[in-house]
Amino acid sequence: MKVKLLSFGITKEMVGSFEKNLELPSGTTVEGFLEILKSEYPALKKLTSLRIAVNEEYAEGNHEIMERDEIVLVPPVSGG
Amino acid sequence: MKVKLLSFGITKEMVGSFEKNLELPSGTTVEGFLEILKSEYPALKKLTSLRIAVNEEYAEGNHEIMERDEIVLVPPVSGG
Amino acid sequence: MEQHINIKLTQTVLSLEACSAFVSADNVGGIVNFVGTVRNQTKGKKVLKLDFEAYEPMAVSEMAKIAQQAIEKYEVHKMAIHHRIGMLEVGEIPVIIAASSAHRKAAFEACQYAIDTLKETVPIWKREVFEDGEVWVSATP
Amino acid sequence: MEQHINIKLTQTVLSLEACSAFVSADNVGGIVNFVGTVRNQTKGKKVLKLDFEAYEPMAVSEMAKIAQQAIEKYEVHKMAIHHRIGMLEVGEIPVIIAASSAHRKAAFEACQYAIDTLKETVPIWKREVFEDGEVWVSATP
Repeated sequence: MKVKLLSFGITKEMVGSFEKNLELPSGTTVEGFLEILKSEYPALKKLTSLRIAVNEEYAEGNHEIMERDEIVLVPPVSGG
Repeated sequence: MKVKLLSFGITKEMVGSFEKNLELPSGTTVEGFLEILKSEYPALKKLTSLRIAVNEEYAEGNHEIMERDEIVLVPPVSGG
Repeated sequence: MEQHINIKLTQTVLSLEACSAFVSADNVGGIVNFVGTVRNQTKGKKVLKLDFEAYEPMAVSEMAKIAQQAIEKYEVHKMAIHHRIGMLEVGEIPVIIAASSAHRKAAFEACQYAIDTLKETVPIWKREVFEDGEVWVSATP
Repeated sequence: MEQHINIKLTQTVLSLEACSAFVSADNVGGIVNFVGTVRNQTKGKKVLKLDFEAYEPMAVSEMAKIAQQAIEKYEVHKMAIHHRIGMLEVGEIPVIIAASSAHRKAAFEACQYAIDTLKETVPIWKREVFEDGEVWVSATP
């Protein structure tokens, strides 16, 4: 299935671009996706924390990713 | 000795005027002054609290009042 | 010498921008402002206006003491305390307190300390004006 | 229906008067404003600028959640949360939070809750620009 990945802050540098279109096995969970991503971009392992948002909401590890989801990498936030 | 008494807030109504010139026995303390005042103006006894300021500073009961002091009646404050 | 406190007692409208600008500085990361406003009711009773009077020289010196104490007590850079007197309508602003600090917690604490202490020690009195009369606030039990 | 929350994410200068005016109302007695400012140093190192970026739609919805939660958690009447993005100089204002309530304690608590939570959950990131380079804040240990 096709998904869109957006990377903000330091993760944009770690994965190489702001926006990527990815092909994932159907049934991939957020946790599974993070494993795939960290093996492809080991720099991500250096982060203090890394959360995933799916369609503008934070998603738990067992959340199942669906076709055409917008997945966002959320490294440690620092607003304010 | 002569002193000036200023009365703010509700105490102005209780003692009848904003400013009074009083004659006090020398050596009168703040505590003694309050007794004299409360016997002359019993309405003052109804206050939740009554502090005395002498020359723009709060004064303790044992503080001795001096000739030409400016004495101020401070009923419960309610700024802000 | 740079002034770290700014105290004002006035008959005219207070300015939030002025208070916040006074405490702002390149070495601060946060500013906390408390703005008191005249509420339209007290204990369920409709308030029309509040009339504030002050023992002015002492009110100014007590506000300055509070600002100085807040700076010493917390890690605060600057404090402003402005108070208005006279007759105020519902929604108008009797008091503004501003505190700035490198880290925000100190500014929150200093601002709360200042308004709490102001209400206990500064010789300012307010009369609530109701439809059917007037009352000096907190004067009698 | 009257709006009780006001959220803004913008490239342009924030207005303290606008935030404070939004939360003002006849039934409130106090307004607490938190104003974040860009500090000239971090851990002793001179900061030139801060560059903020946001995942905009989610940042707005997370700020709205915080404002709504603060209203439910404390006895607060209205909340405004405004955040700026883009390149900010020392002394400029990245964030303003305003809370109003009948009694001041709730407004202080809600304002602190909102800025603490914003710094944990809202997808906004800042880069510190130093004389000798740039760093994404808190990204790596």
